[in-house]
Formats: sequence, structure tokens, C-alpha cells
Amino acid sequence: MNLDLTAEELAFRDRIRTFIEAALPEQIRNGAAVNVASAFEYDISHPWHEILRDAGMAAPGWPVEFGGTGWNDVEQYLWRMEHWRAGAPVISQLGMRLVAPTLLHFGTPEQKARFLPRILSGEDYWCQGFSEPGAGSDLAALSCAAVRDGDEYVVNGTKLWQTHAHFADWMILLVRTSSAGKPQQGITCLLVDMRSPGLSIKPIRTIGGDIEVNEVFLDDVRVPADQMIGAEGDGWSIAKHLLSVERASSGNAGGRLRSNMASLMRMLDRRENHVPDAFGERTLMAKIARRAIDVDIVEMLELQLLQSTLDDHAGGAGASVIKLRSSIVEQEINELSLEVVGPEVVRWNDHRPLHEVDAGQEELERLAIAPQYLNGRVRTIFGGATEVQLGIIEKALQASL
Amino acid sequence: MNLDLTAEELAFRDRIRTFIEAALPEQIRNGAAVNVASAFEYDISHPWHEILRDAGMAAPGWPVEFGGTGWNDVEQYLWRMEHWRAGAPVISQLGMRLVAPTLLHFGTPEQKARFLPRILSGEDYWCQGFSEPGAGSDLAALSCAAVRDGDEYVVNGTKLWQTHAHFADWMILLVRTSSAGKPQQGITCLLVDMRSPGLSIKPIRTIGGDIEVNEVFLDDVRVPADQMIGAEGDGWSIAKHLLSVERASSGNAGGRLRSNMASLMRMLDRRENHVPDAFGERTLMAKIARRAIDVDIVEMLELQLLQSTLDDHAGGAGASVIKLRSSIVEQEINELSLEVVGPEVVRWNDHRPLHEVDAGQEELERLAIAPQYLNGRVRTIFGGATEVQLGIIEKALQASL
Amino acid sequence: MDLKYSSEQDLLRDSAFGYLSSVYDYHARCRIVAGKEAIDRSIWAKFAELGWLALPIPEEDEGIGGDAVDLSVVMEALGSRLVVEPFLPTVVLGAGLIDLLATGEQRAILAEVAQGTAMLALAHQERGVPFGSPRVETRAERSGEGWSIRGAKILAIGAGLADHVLVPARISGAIDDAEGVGVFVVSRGTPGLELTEYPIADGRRAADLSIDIAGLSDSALLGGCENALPALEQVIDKAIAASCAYVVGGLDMLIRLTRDYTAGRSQFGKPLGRFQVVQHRLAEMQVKRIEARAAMQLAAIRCDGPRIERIRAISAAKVKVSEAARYIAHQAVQLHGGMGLTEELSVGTYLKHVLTFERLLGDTDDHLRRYAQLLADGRIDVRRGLVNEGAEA
Amino acid sequence: MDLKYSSEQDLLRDSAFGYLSSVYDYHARCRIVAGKEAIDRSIWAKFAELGWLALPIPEEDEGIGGDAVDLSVVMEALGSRLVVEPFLPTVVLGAGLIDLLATGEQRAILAEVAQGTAMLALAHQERGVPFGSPRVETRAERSGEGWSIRGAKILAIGAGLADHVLVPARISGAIDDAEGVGVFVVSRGTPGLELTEYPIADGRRAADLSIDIAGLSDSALLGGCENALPALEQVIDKAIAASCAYVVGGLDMLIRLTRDYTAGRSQFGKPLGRFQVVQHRLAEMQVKRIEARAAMQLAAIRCDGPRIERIRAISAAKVKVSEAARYIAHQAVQLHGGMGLTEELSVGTYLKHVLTFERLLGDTDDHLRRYAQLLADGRIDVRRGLVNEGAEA
Repeated sequence: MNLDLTAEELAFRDRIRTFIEAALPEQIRNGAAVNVASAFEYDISHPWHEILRDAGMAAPGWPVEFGGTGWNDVEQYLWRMEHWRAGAPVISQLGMRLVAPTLLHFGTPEQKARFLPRILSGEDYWCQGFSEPGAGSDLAALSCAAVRDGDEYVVNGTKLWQTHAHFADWMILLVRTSSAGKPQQGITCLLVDMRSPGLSIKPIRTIGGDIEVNEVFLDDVRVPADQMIGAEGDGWSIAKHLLSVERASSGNAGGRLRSNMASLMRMLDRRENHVPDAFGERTLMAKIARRAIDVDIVEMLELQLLQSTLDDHAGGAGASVIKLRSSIVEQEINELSLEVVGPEVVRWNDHRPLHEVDAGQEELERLAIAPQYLNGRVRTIFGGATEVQLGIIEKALQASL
Repeated sequence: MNLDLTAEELAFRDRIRTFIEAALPEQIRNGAAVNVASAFEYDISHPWHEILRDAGMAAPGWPVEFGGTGWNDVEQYLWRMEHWRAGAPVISQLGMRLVAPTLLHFGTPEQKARFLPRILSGEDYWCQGFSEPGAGSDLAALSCAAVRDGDEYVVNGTKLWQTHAHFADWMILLVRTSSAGKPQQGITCLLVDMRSPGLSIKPIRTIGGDIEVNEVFLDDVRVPADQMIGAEGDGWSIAKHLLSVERASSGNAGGRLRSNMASLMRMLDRRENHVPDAFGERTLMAKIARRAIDVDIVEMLELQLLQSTLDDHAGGAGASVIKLRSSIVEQEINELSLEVVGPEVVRWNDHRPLHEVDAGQEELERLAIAPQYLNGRVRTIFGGATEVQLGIIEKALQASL
Repeated sequence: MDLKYSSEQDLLRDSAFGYLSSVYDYHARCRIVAGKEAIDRSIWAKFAELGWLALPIPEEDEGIGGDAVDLSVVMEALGSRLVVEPFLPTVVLGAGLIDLLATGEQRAILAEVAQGTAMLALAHQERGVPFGSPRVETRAERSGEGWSIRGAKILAIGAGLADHVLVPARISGAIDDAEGVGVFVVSRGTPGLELTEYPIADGRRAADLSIDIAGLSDSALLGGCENALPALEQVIDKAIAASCAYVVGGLDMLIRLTRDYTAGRSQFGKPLGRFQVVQHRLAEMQVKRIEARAAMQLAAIRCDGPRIERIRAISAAKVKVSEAARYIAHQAVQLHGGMGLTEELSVGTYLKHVLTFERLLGDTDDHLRRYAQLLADGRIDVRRGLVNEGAEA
Repeated sequence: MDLKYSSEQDLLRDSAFGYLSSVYDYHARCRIVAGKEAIDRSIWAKFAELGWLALPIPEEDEGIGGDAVDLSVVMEALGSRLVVEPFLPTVVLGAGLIDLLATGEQRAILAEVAQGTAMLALAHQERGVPFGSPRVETRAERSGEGWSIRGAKILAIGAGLADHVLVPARISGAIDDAEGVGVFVVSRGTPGLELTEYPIADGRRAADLSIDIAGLSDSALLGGCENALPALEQVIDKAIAASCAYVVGGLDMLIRLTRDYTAGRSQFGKPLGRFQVVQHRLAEMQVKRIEARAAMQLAAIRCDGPRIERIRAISAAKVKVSEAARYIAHQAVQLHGGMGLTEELSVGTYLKHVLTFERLLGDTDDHLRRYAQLLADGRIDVRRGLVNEGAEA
């Protein structure tokens, strides 16, 4: 066993590190550093998307014929690590990482041709329409209904927690087309133009002060039937596939956590006029060590997953273990950051996005710590709550030898 | 609100403190300090029982006509605190604190006259016969059966976890006399002479190396019907009453925990040749502070229970909160004691009781730390496991306003 | 030994919870916080009317002469609704410090507080000074008959509202000396006092002070005292005890909200509240709340007692209440799912208050260190129980 | 980058788990521990036959020349059965230190170890010396052509069995100097070497050494080296990595035992394993085991690399494995109910091993401090990932 890069991999790493350093505008880097919502702000991630697109590197994971780079798993891993290291934002989370893989797997040639190029170019920005007020972790309970009417579906219902729906051009929507049989049956997947008549959006403010998620109301929204993915009733298996892709790709968690740790260390270095108190300082350093160790181990788990050795020991639930641990470790780093900054972390500025506030970058980074902590509580709730992951891990344990 | 003692209470406290200091032999105190089982060894607690009996103070909680002292709740509390403070053992756990209250509440005048004086004098030593291999926390599942045969019951079955059964003269036994109706029905409570033909005992060694609990086999054991408490089928309500007495009296937890902390502080003071490492020492002291705070709060909860104000805020589950917390805090103190002693805590001596080992008291106290930690794991299992207490507390929360 | 509320305290409790539940629901609080001053002065007037503002003020100063337990009763009620009006800075910190130090005419402020006509704030925090440190960089110097003061303070809660700000400043000695510090009363509008006000995470407001004042009158120095740090320590300890009560009031609310939400919300075909892990989580929250409440009451009882026992109880309470509050608020958010993370429900606002509570007036590590020092010095004896054993023991 | 076992390692793993499961069940272990020597020499001979004892020994010393990952494979299997034979002291510590330091004739011991004819022990611990401290009180002095040694050591695991004990002693310098320490090979029966043997909590045996030896030959000093502390640090780090693998092997067993016990045992009318809190507890145990296993593998990979990255991985593993092991062992006992607390089941014995593992070779705080020091010195950069980036980075 070893953790060495080959000469080719090293050269690749150097090449992309150099590229990112040269291509990433300071303004975007600074904005990303004070991003307090879960997803990167549209006005940070979109310009970076355009830069990557122009460099032909917007969609490393896609097949080459659709604009992918042809990089292997290790190269994609290095690409993501270098992103975090440089402080670059993650682009077009929904379109690139959820919608595109779904289209690639389930879409018709026409759908691929119609939608993929516009995702790649950044022309279309996507959101998801899965959760509902009564169906969060339990998707099978969804009730937003679509009725076939000629060549169209007519959709009525309410969706909740649509990240960046207020920026989106399209939504990947789950609807109920039949209430017969098990609740998992009768779910269908549609692609909806956000400008459709009858569709309206209510932004929801988070406790961190951000407008990131929305409630989306569909009132007799008409969706052409050729915007259905798969067949009627295929929605459940499409959603399951998509969520497993999401879980597996929720990384590069190690890189994200390292970037959180780097921010914490910056806070530590910047404390002004700190009366030296050797014991308090060293106590804090031991706590930081504890978190640094956790990050090392999350990264090791990710590398094991990348090398397909993790699931041997996790009964196939490796991605769940990483999701569970990385979300908790992130929250613990956030808590420690509060402690590192000390009393002044309670200062609050209501304006969002925070990078628009007229203040120095150091002050903005400090102002970001409390809302990052607050919004960060979502990590153990969304994308499969901790309780759901534990259930998956236990089932895998029971099924293993 | 205040935590002041009245002048009378102070005088009482001084009197019993002086009494215990004078009456407690060093040998018993030393033995108690290295007691590694859950209950105090018979050869430590019994001589102390005789001393207290001769002083008329063996049964403070009993009615005066049966030999009680007539002390009020506060006085009994102080009595127990002073016991822990002095390092005196707890006497005759089962007889004094479980069998006697049960007899006082449910027994016939004949039963009281027959059994109570011999419990008080120490002539009879008691054990319980509740748990079974298939019925631990879930007493309703018990299957040890008794069949009426004239003036006797004939008992067949197996009991498990009988503390000190190998020293006991009598056992308070729960048996199934009917399998009709709900499993809680058809349970009956009998008092069994441990010398009865057909009764045999298999001692069980704990991971701490002690023989403290036993398996008890009953093979056609004949029990006179006048040794039944209450009527046939009353067993469930008797057991419930008895367990609630046990839970409420599982204190004085505060005193017990303080005595654990005192032992930890002795270990700290005694470390030989310790290279001063200010940071390590202070880190340890902060951990000790954490545990000392927990002890303060458990004691405060006990005082609130004593003053009947705890249950207002715990929906009647105050005793469960104390049981849950005191057992966990005790385990955490045990873990910290391992850390305080350091590597040498791994030294092991197999002989039990430990106080018989030919070594200095300080060495014995150090040898006691690891087995106390190991056996101490029982605290969250027996007497109502943590999981059971959480269930009780949640039910109380649901029922509260 | 008496751990029951007196009948007066029971009445006070009923009245406090009753009044606040009628005027201070979450939406009312949101409206108040969004307002210009971020407080509601009519509610403040009602506090005065109800006697709450007079509670800890001695009878001879036109107050009620209540003790720290009385105060904890009101604080618990205020915390259950996350009341933002400046009760802590005005009544506990401000009036508390004046009561401890002030003499003669200076004490007249106490009556103004009691009547609701004056609000106060304490500006003791300086940038980067750890909890419990005697370090004071702000300097006061004699100038003629009066004083001039120069320095800077941060995070003075409620200072933007205050009619008088209390400013500790060093009169003599080195920057870290335990002695030589006095507390000055600086009234709103005093030339050379500049306030920069800003919100803090839980919606209350604080201010940073830039101080360059000349010609402050001699009577501005409370009690003429040049050794005020012990009184400052004492009043901060009282504020910690009061803050603990405030948080504990919120924890009760959080647990009820979570219990009721999980009872009503179904997932995977049954109410969340019927999942065993949710039930045990609720029970763990309840256990921590009950412990926090015991710690808070012990702190209130010890507030006015001897220093060592006071510190023992106050630091214990800060540690226990912080731990309980963080756990309960996190779990409340978690069990509310996404809804707990929106401003539509009050849950997240309690979490925001817990965030500020944890960081202000010394964090958990600060208080563990303070407690550990007393243990190491043998001034806390772990064998000693909580019951006061009289002089002998 | 390669995190898969090689095919040789897969074979080794199958053979190790296979052999031990056939001869080393819990009852067999109990019998061995109760015996006079507390080991089974026929099993040791089989270890030699299987090549395990030769595993880390260089080929030129008649060994196999395996790396730390090979070693971790065997250690994991040994730990799954809590094997008491002195593999760690003989092969990892003893042969490991000889390999690092010995020259010429001294290396002949390695072949004896490989063949199973010599057992070794390392006696480095002195009373009250913290982990990582360079303090060595035992003194070695030149006497004619050889050496005399005086001092005392404690807690030398397996020393009672050892044919040769390795004894670090100070040759020059002050008691805490980083240099001036050599390691001496002292053979069983050397006059002036007194061993007091005793069991430790998990059933293995250790000994305290009282040393007053004169006339030890010149060749007793390994490699003639008077600056052996770096090698000692390195071999202790290897032993920590190996111990972590041993513990992780046990954790897998504990989780299976607990899963199967809770599946079979009914309470309140259904199997314990169908209670959601039990299910989630099992999942938490599994998560911690998987993390511990990742930490253990990282430690094995880093064992032979540069010092800082080695320490980073070794201390991380000690911290993570300790935490995981304590949690898993506690919960395994808890979920077994009373049965977990008896010697009738193996569960408690794993807990006893966890107890010794946590306390020996530096505890969690020691390792956090070691890691924190490197962080504070800027020698660990939290932005650097685990992948070796070559010389440039």
C-alpha cells in the first residue's frame, strides 16, 4: 500500500494547480471564503463556471463526447482537491452533479442533446424539485401530482427546500402520476421550465440570514411529455440512482473540510492583542489537533472509497459513512471556529451575500463564522439526515458476514 | 431558597460524624476503599452492620417500633452522606433497603415479626430472585414457575444475577403462578430459605475478577405458602413498588460519587516521581473539574428530590434522571481515574477480595482502580438500564404539560 | 435547607410567564427586533409597573430588595421568550454594580432604574482580554477636580440604549494589576464618548466604545473606589447566574416545541415522535435541561454567598448550561428537520441565543480553568457536599 | 496510490485469520492465560512455521522483509482473538529495534526470532516518565572492556518470557538530554537482572526490572550507538501502529458478537436488535470501527516514512483507535447486558485489552499534545492532504 502519486499524476497536479492559481480571480476567491450558505452564491459560482467552460474544464466527470475531460478517478480527485486548496467555488452543483448524470443514464438522445450543452455552457441553471412540506427524508410520501393531458402533464402541488430555485432556469421534478400500489410506485420524473405559467417561488430565509432555499408552488403547470425522464412510474428508481450519485459525490469532503480547517487556522493567526495564556492556547491547539485528525481520517476514507476498498469493510455503506462523518466533522470544526474567534464572533451583519458588504476581507471572514456555523447545521439534515445514514449503515452491517 | 442546615441539624451531623469516626475500624475503612465489586463485600459490611446494630443505628429508615431511629429525611440524608465521607460500607443492601420496605408495606404481622428482627440483627442476609436468563430488564417475561401443592408452593426454574446469593440465608423470589392473561399477571412473590432442598447456586465471575453475582437453580423447591407476600398474582405490583423504592433510594448517589472523587484525588496526590508537565497536569485538572461539576449537580438533583421540587420539572421521573446521571458520572470518574494513575493502572491482581492481598493500602487502592472501572460498567445496566430510564423519562415528558 | 420557591416567588413566576406569553410570542419578538431601537419601550414600562426592574434594588433605594433567586425567576421567564429588552445590562449588571459600589447621590440612579426611566449598560470588555483577567487598558487620570478617561471597549450589550454606561478604567498600577481600577458612570451624550452600535447574533444590539473624555466630574467614580475589580467579578458572576436562568427558560420552550413538532409530523408512515431514537433523543434533551436547571438554581442560591462557593457554583452553571444548551438547541434543530433552519420558526433563534451565551462572560474552557485552579489550590474540596455545614466544617 | 492489499497480503490475511480461528477461540485463550507461562509454545512454533515471526526481518537476516502493512495484517488477526503470545514485544519492538540499531554479530538474534527460538522484550518504561520524554534514569557506565548498568524499569511486556531484554540506558548527559542513550541487550539470567513478573489487566504478563549489572560485554550495546532515542521513538511508533491493528481486529469481532447477540436475545417481546436505538448504536459502533480501521491503515502506510508524517499518522491512529475502541467495547458490554460483564463471554476480555491499549505507549492526551505541538510549530499543515505530493510540495 502507498499514497504516492505517479510522475504523471504529479505533473497533472502541477498543471491544474498552476491553471487554477492563474485563472481564479481574487474577487471570486474572497467571495467564496465568506460564503455562508450551503451552496456557493450564484454570483460567485457562475463567473467561475464560465472561466472553466472556456478552458474546457467545466465537466471533468462527463463523457468526452459531451464535453468531459477524459480524466480518470484519481485525476478528478486531484482536480477537486486543488479546487478546495485554492479556495475556488464549486460550480453548478445541481446541473453538473445531479441532472447531468441522470440524463446521461436515463435520458433520450434528444434530451441529452437538448439539455447537456446548456448545462455545460452555464446557460441553464438547474434546481431540484424532490422534497415537499410532507415528504423530506421520506420521498415515497410525495404528493405533488401530475395528470396526463394529451402531450402534456398538468402538475399541481408544492415543493420545499429548492436550493437556488430563484436563480434556476430548469427544475428536475418528482411528481406522483398514480396512487395505486406501493407509494414508491407511481412516481415520475419531469423536467420543468421555471418560467412556466403557474409556477411561483417563495424564498425562505435561513437562520444564517441567507436566502438559499425556496418553496415552489405549481398550479396547473403544463409540462410537455417529452420532458419526462424514463417512463411514467420510473421516478423512484431515477431518484434512488440520483441520490446515490449525490451521496457518493458529496465529496470531495476531505478537501472541503481542509478548507474549513484552513479558515480556522487563519482566524487563530489573526486574533488581535491576544494576551498570551499558554495553557488556554495549548488547550485550543489540542482541540484543533483533534479536528485535524478527524479530517485526515475522513480523507483516508475517501481515498479508500476511491480505491474501492472501503465498501469491503462497510458492507457497501461506505458512502454513507463518509456522508455521516464529514457532516459531523464539519459542524465540529464550525463550533471550534466560534471558540477560536472568541466573544467577537457574536457580531452580526444582516446583508447577504456577505461579500457585498463594504468591509475588509478579514472582517468579512470573521463575520462569516457565526452564520456558517448556523447554516452548517443543515449538513446533518439534508442529503440524507444522520439518522437515515445510520439506518443504512446498520442494514449493511446486518447483511454482512 | 438556601442550603443551610439548622442548628439542630448541624448538631446532629456533628454527633453522627463523631460516632462514625470513633466506631469505624480502620480495617473496614481500608477494605471498603479497595472494594471492587458493586456491593460491599460481606466480610466488610457484616461487621459494620453489627457495630451499627449495637449502636441502635442499623435501620434509620424503619419505623421506630421495628428498630428505626425516627430520623427525618434530612437526618437520614446526612447519615448517608457521613457514611460516604468516612468511607464506611453500606450494610445489608438487599435486606435493609428492599426486603424490609416490602415487608413493611405488604407483609402480614406474622411475617414482619418473623423476618424484620433478624434482618435488623444481621442474623439473616438476603438476596433477590427476580431476573432470569430470559428476563432481565423485562421482568414480565419471567418463567420460573411455582405450583401450589397443599400448604406449599413447588418452584422450578432458574434465576440469574443474584448478588451475594452465596452468602444469603433468604431470597425474595418472583415466580409465575399463572400463565393466563397478560404476562404481568400471574406473578407471585415468595420468600425462600436458601437452604431449601433443590436449591443450588452457581457463582459467576465478573470481568473485574469478582464473585458477586450468581445463577440460582430451583429444582422442586418447596416453599410454605405462609412465605408468600400478598396474594397470588400480586407479584407484579410488589416488584414495581420495590423497584421504585430501589430507584429512589439508589442514592445517596452524591455521597458515593464524592467518595469516588476523593479516591481519584488521592491517586493524583500519590503519583510517584511524576515529571512536572504543567500543561498535562492542568489538562488533567480541567477534566477533574468537569467531573467535580457533574458530582455537584447530581447532588443538587438529589437535594431537589429530597425537597420534592425535582419532579415538578421532571414530570415525576426525577429518580430516573438521578439514576441515569449518577451511573454515567460514576463511570466517567472511573475512566478518569485510569487516566490519573497512568500506565501502572494495568497491573492486575486476581485475588478477591482484594483487601486480603498482602500489600500496602496504597498499592491495593491502585490495584482496585482497573477492576472498579470494569465492574462499574454494570452501573448503566443493572437496577434499570440507561435505555430503560430514558424510556421512563420520555414518557414523563410526553405526559407533562 | 429549602429548595422550594416561596409563595411570593410562585406568584412572581406565574405573573412573569403569564404576562410574557400574552405579549411576547415569536412574531412579536421579530417585529421588535426589526424596529429602530430593537426594543419595545411600552413593554419596558410594563416591566417597571410589574416591579421587575426594582427587583434586586434595595428597599432603601426604592427597590424591592429581592435576592438572586427572585431574579432567576424573572430571567427564566424572559429567556423562555428570548426577550430582547435590556434587563440584564440595566438591572443585573448596571444596577447590580451601582448597588455594590455607589455611595450617596450616586445611588439615585437605582431609583431611576426601578421606575423604568433609566437604562444602563456595562462596558467592561476590552479587545483580546480573556475572561477573569484583571487587565484593563482604559486609563483614568485625575484632571483638576475631575477625571479624564481614554480607551476603548467592545461588545457592551445594550450600550446604545443606555442613559448611563459604566466604564471600568485603570486609575493606577500596571495594566494587569489586581488593584487600581475604578468604575465610572458616563452618561449618554458625554463629549468624547463615541458608540458604534451593531446587532449581535441573537438580535440584541451591542456597541463598541471609543472613549476620550475630559473633565468628568469627581462624582463619576462609583463610591470613590479604586479597587473595584472584586465588585466587578461579583456582578459578572451574578450576570452569569442570571444568564443561565434566561437560557434555561429557553431550553424548556425548545423541548416542548420539539416534542410537539415530532408528535405532529409523520415520516415513513408514523409520527416522528414514535421512533425510538427520537424518543430517547427527547429524553436526553430533558435530562440535560433538568441538570442545567439544577445548576442554574444552585448558582442563584450561591450568588450572594462567599467567593469560593460562589465561583464553584457559577462556573459549574456556565459549564453545565452551555453544554446542555448547545446539545438541546442542536437536537431541536435536527428534529425539526429543515424547518428548524428557517426564520419561520423560533427554534433557530434560540440556537442563536445559545451561540451568544456560550461566547460571552467566559466560555466553557474559561470556567473549567477557573474551577480547576480552585481545585488545584485545595480551595474546593471534592469531599465537601453542597449543604452549608456552618463555620466548623 | 494503492490502498488495496497485494495478493500476498490477501493470502497472509486468509491464512492468519484461518489458522487462529481454528486454534484460538475464547476458551482456548482462557486455558492458555491460566497456564504457568501464560502462553502456548506450540502455537508460537506454528507462528514461526507460518513465517509470521520472520515477517518484518530483512531478508539478509533470514527474514521475509515485509513492511508495516504486512505486519498490520498479522496483528489484526492476532487481535481478533486477543492472542497473548509475545508477538508485539518480540517481533515488533525487539526485532524492530535490533534491526534499526544492531550491527555485525548482534544481528544474529534476528534469525533466532525468525525461527522462533528467541523471544524478546523491550524494557523502556521508567516510573513516572511521560510518553515522549527523553528522560532515562537508568545509567550505563564503561567498566574496563564492558559496561555496568544500574536502574529500574517497569511494565516490560513479555519480559518474563524473553531470552533477551533490550534495556535503554543513559551513557552520557543529563537525565533529560535528547542524546547519550544507548540500548543494551541483556540476556536472561544475567547476574544483576531481577525480574518481578505479574499479570496485566488483559491477561498478558509484564515485569518490573531491577538492574544492577556489572561486566556486560562491549557488544551488548546495540550498534555501538550512543544516540538511540530516535530509533526508540521510531520503533515505539511502529509498535503503536501494530497495536492499533491488533485492537481493530478485536473491534470487528466485538461488533459481530454484539450484532449476533442482539439478534438472538428478546426483550419486551421482540429481539433487541429490532429496537431502533440498538440498531443505531450498532451503526455508530460500525462507523467508529471503520474510522479506526482507516486510521490504522494510514499509520501502517506511514510507519516507515519521514518522521513528521509518521508522527502525524501514528498519533492520529492512537487517538482515533482509542476513542473507537472504548466506545465500541463499552457499548458491546452494554448491549450484552449483564452477560457482557461476566467471564463466561469474551466481550469483557476485549474491554480489558482496550483498557491496557489506552494506557500504554502514550494515552490520547499524550498523542494529542504531540500532534498539537507539530501543528503549532507549523510542521503539520492542515491544508496538505494525505496523498504524497512528491518533493516539491
